[in-house]
Amino acid sequence: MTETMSAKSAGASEIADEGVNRSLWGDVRYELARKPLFWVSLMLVLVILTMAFFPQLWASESPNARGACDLANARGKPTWDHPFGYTTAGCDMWSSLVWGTGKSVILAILVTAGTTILGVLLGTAAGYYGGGTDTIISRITDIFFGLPFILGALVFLALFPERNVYTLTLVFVVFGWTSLTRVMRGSVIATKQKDFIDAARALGASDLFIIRKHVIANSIAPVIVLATIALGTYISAEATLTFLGVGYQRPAASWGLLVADGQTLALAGFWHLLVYPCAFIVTTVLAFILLGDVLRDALDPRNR
Amino acid sequence: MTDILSNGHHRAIRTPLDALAFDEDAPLLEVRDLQVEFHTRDGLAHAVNGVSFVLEAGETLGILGESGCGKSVTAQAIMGILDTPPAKIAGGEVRYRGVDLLSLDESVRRHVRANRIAMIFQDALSALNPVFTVGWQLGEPARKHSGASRADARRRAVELLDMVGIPAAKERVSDYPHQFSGGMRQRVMIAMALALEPDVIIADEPTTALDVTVQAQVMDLLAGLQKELQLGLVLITHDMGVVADVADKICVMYAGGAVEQANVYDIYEKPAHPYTKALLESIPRIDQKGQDLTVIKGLPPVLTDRPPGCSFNPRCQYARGNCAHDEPPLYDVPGGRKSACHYWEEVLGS
Amino acid sequence: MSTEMSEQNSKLARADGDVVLQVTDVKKYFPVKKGIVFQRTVGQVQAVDGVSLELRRGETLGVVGESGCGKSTLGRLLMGLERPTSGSIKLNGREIADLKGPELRKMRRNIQIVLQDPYSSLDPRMTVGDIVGEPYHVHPDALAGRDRRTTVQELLDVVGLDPSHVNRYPHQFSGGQRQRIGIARALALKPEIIVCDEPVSALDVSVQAQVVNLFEQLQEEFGLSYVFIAHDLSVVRHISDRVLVMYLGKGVEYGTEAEIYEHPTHPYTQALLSAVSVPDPRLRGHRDHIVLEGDVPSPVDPPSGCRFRTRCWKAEDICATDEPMLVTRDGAAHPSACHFATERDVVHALDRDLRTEGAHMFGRDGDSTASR
Amino acid sequence: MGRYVARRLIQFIPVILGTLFLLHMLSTLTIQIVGDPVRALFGPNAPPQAIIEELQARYNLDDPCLEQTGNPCVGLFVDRIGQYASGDFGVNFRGRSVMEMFLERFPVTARLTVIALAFEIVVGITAGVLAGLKKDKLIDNLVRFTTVVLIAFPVFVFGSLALLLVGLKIGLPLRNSDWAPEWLGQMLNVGYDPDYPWLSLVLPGIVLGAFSLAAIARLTRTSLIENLRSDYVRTARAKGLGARDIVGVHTLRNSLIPVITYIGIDIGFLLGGSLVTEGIFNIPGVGQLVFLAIQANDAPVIIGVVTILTVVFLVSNLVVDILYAALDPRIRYD
Repeated sequence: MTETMSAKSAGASEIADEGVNRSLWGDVRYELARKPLFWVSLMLVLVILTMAFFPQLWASESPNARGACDLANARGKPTWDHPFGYTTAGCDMWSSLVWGTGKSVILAILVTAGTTILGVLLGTAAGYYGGGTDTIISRITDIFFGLPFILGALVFLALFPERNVYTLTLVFVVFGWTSLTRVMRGSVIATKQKDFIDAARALGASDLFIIRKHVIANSIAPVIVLATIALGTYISAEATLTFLGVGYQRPAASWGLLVADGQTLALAGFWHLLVYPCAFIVTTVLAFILLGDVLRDALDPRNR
Repeated sequence: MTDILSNGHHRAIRTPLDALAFDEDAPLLEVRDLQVEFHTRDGLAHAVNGVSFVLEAGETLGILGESGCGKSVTAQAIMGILDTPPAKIAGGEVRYRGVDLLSLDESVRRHVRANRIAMIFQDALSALNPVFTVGWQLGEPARKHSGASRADARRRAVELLDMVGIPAAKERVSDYPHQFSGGMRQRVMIAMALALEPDVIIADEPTTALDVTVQAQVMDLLAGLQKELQLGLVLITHDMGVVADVADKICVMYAGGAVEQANVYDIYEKPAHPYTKALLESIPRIDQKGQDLTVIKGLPPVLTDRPPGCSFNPRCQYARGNCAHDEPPLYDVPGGRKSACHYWEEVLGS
Repeated sequence: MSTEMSEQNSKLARADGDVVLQVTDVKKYFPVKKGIVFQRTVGQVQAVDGVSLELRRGETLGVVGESGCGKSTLGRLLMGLERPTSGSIKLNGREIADLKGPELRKMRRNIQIVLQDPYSSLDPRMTVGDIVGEPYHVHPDALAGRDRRTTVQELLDVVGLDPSHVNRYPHQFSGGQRQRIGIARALALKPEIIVCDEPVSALDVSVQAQVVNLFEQLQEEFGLSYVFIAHDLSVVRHISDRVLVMYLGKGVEYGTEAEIYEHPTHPYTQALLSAVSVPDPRLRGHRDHIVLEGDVPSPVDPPSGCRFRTRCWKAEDICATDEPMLVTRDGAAHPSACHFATERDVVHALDRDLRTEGAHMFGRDGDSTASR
Repeated sequence: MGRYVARRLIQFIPVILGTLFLLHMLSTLTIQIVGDPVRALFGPNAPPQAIIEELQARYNLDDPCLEQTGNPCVGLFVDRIGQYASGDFGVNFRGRSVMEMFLERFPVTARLTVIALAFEIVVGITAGVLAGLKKDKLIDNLVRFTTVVLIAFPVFVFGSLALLLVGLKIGLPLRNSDWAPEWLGQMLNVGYDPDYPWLSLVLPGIVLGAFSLAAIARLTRTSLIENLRSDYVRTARAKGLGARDIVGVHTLRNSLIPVITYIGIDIGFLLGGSLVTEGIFNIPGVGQLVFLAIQANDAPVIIGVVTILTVVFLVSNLVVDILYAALDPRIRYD
């Protein structure tokens, strides 16, 4: 369809593609809309986001409310009224999980926002300006990359006496910015070699103009894909660190803590204490990874 | 050089080829009404739509056309290396010494490749495997098809490099493709095609990626080897100059079909198809100045949406009413030529 | 023959126009850096090494050479995309090599560029209207905002595109049409000079002529001057009034189109021209045929003296020690950088009264293969 | 090749120093901000000042620069590098050498990592190749689905479920039965058994390697598909090679190049994951040492072990890089 345009003086026959006037993002939207997997993962993500920001929509009673939990119900197995059973603290498992969503998801969103901003800024600077700027940023990236995420995060979180969403975000961003920076840098270098950058420079456009109008828009796609997937992996990392004892602290109701509680008791037959929190974590991570995957397929120009 | 090529022990090994009844009196290569289709998102594309030609030993056939006209697909269909799917050979015959290759089983057909028909690709850098040495890749056909030992295969590789004029072949045989210059890499490609002494070479834009002076070196080498070894050469290109220099006969392709076939002198002197004529008038010549370039208006059609009738009719200055619905057959033109134009007489006479 | 003469006369008349672009001994060296931890400069790629040229109003200057000869770097220098290592580039008498900031931007309104690759030279995320209108964003003083849309549509019409397609995206156009969009963008600021870097080499044969003709038509209409950089010698001959041949960063021969093509004196020019095939099989074996040996040497460590001597069949001892300057020597009408510059016709058939029956001979009897 | 290795070795020095400095600087900064871990250890019932000072001296925490927030404490770092070079990575709160404890437990962790690596490489590459060869067929969809799901499982979730469902529900009956061979039961053990130093680590090894297995399978698949489309594969077909040579010789080696790079990064992931796996399966390895130190608030052990693991990670990355060059001549002749 792309080759069938008409040109007045070139005299090509007018072929019926009138009305088909899509931008590249329009193409992506069209590609996505045809994929059932996109709709499934998008729905899941939307459900998870509403749970994170408006838990009362999904479970009317917060487990933190007065009298919401009763130790008499501790570890209570699923019943018809409470199909998810009760936690070790005697709270309803369903509402604990729903109200715990925010803890994980908001952290992951903050971390993703932070790493994406840092990654886009540093990656663009390194890739566009090259030379000394690139050497400095790339060497610093290498050094941060030398410290494996979980190990690095562990050291600092272990030293923090109080761990909340802010300290966790800070540590995650410190150890998480490198991969997005590397991807952005590579993408910017590829974009920079395109002739339209030279064309804009030849017009006399300033670096800032070129970066704003051309470079970022044409380099951001792989970063968006990676950031979506990273959002899922940050949820997983938070749960892991909490499980290890360096993430959220009790009495916060976070998924990682629920799994840690359930892990030993599941062996004693209280399987619901382990399986439900695990299911929540896995579904959430899966939703973001699937969405990222579908986006990658749609954004990849090789698939056109 | 002939010495190297006549040490026939490579062919002593029994291959599935020995079971085929090659008729040495039949044409070396004969393509009849070849049809190739591609299934694409936008529908069925007739990439090759009834191409026929005959090639004899020692002859050079130039297939001339613009990008997307189906010339490369034709070559790959003859070689049997099209990706199927999405491609599908929908009809026709490809006969090598009388044997229809399209009817052969893949396990047999693969022995025809390299042993009898070999191919040279345009971009030698990507056509050579980056992680193996040039010697290893050159020796591979001998090892796999003739059971040569590693040492023999390497010796053979050195001979081949020597033959295509690569200096210090003994040392360079253990270099990797990226260590060669563009022209040298194309020589390696040619050496690889000659490895098993084929009778037919299909060269797909062999010099397009090269600089002019290197282009001349490589074309000289190819033409020299072709003459010396009496190969049948199919030269696929968009460059009308290159074909004029080396081809004996020419097949012009447009939108998947062969629109004109003739002897090289006739076709340049008096084209019998409006497309050929327009092409010749649209390119500037180095030995002339001041000629006006004829513009072929518009664009070649999209293969999934070819105009009815003659596919050139929307761009043709000779087009009449019937061109838009009657698809022209390949008319016989005096002098053993063919033209797919209803008004070939008029074109020829103008 | 007589038409040739009158052709030449008309060219000379045109060539009398004032000089709009004057390049003197311009050099561009790129450092070669090596190092494990800290990079240090170990050598220099002498991409452009002392090139001089003149472009007159309304004239087309062709720059030819093979890949790596520095012609594209020269184009980038003219555009101010690279800063010259040394030398001078004067636009209408003003030195542009040391312009900065607003002055440099102002200068750019006079000199624009058309790039080779029709696919990567247009931002795929912008509409055609935005692309062609971008110059006015960069130079807001060039045109009032309310006039922009109509001006953009006029520009599209000028280059032969349907003005109603302003809201389409580049990927909806063919290669030739995209090149027209690039030309419209270059025209937007009404420049005097357009530097064309391989503008038709990515196009199909049948589309190439459309674009070449458009260039010629625009030149006539707007009095443009072109620097036309290309490796296709036939196209350069067709469009150029004057030609510079480059080899390994140096200009080796410089003259009018007729001087270069009909009377080449530098061995490299001769080899280059003889390597170009002519679409006429009757000339087969009847043209002078020079085949060079070996490859182009590395621009990091070019040969001493004459850079072409390692592949030249005429080379003598002096070529290794004395660098031949690009000057007009005795017995020649135009500058050539060869100690032994002599004329040799390589584009035409050797025997002028070519007989048709002779054309059927196979092979190339006229070979005079170069040897060292 | 020799020059490439030498260059890589020299490049290694600033990276390892930089990473260690980063570790040092961030931990110093944290101590400067939140107070030193000795005080934190005792909580509200602080012992006499003299004891605290003695402890601080023992853990190198008495440097005055630790009081000045923002001071990078370069002097302290130089001292530490000297200690690291002589194999001294500090002592725990009971005075045992961290290096000693590390070496004692390292063989177990090394075995666990080797099992995980072997599992992920063999199964991952096989699955990736099968999927890549049969693109869009049943097997491909199966591999793609399984791997996405595997990636979504955090190690501790997968470990906890494996422990419950496999180790307990399947493994225990097997170990208690008369008919099942001993090795089968041990392979599905819930914990580490020193009598079966390899077998009893199989289940935790699989858990540890599962995530990377999925990543390797996907990477192999993508790069195989890409290589199968490349021009040199077309050349190989034009040479009349059979499918086995085309895939086995011409594409596999090229496709493994990105996989090798991934394995380098993956070692860091495995070391982090071993903390979780060893904690869940109660394996007396380095990970468990950290796991226990976290619970005991023993900061010097955490810092010491993580430092050693970082060095291990960087060294294995170096080895992977050299391996990479062996596979790809374009790199080594750069």
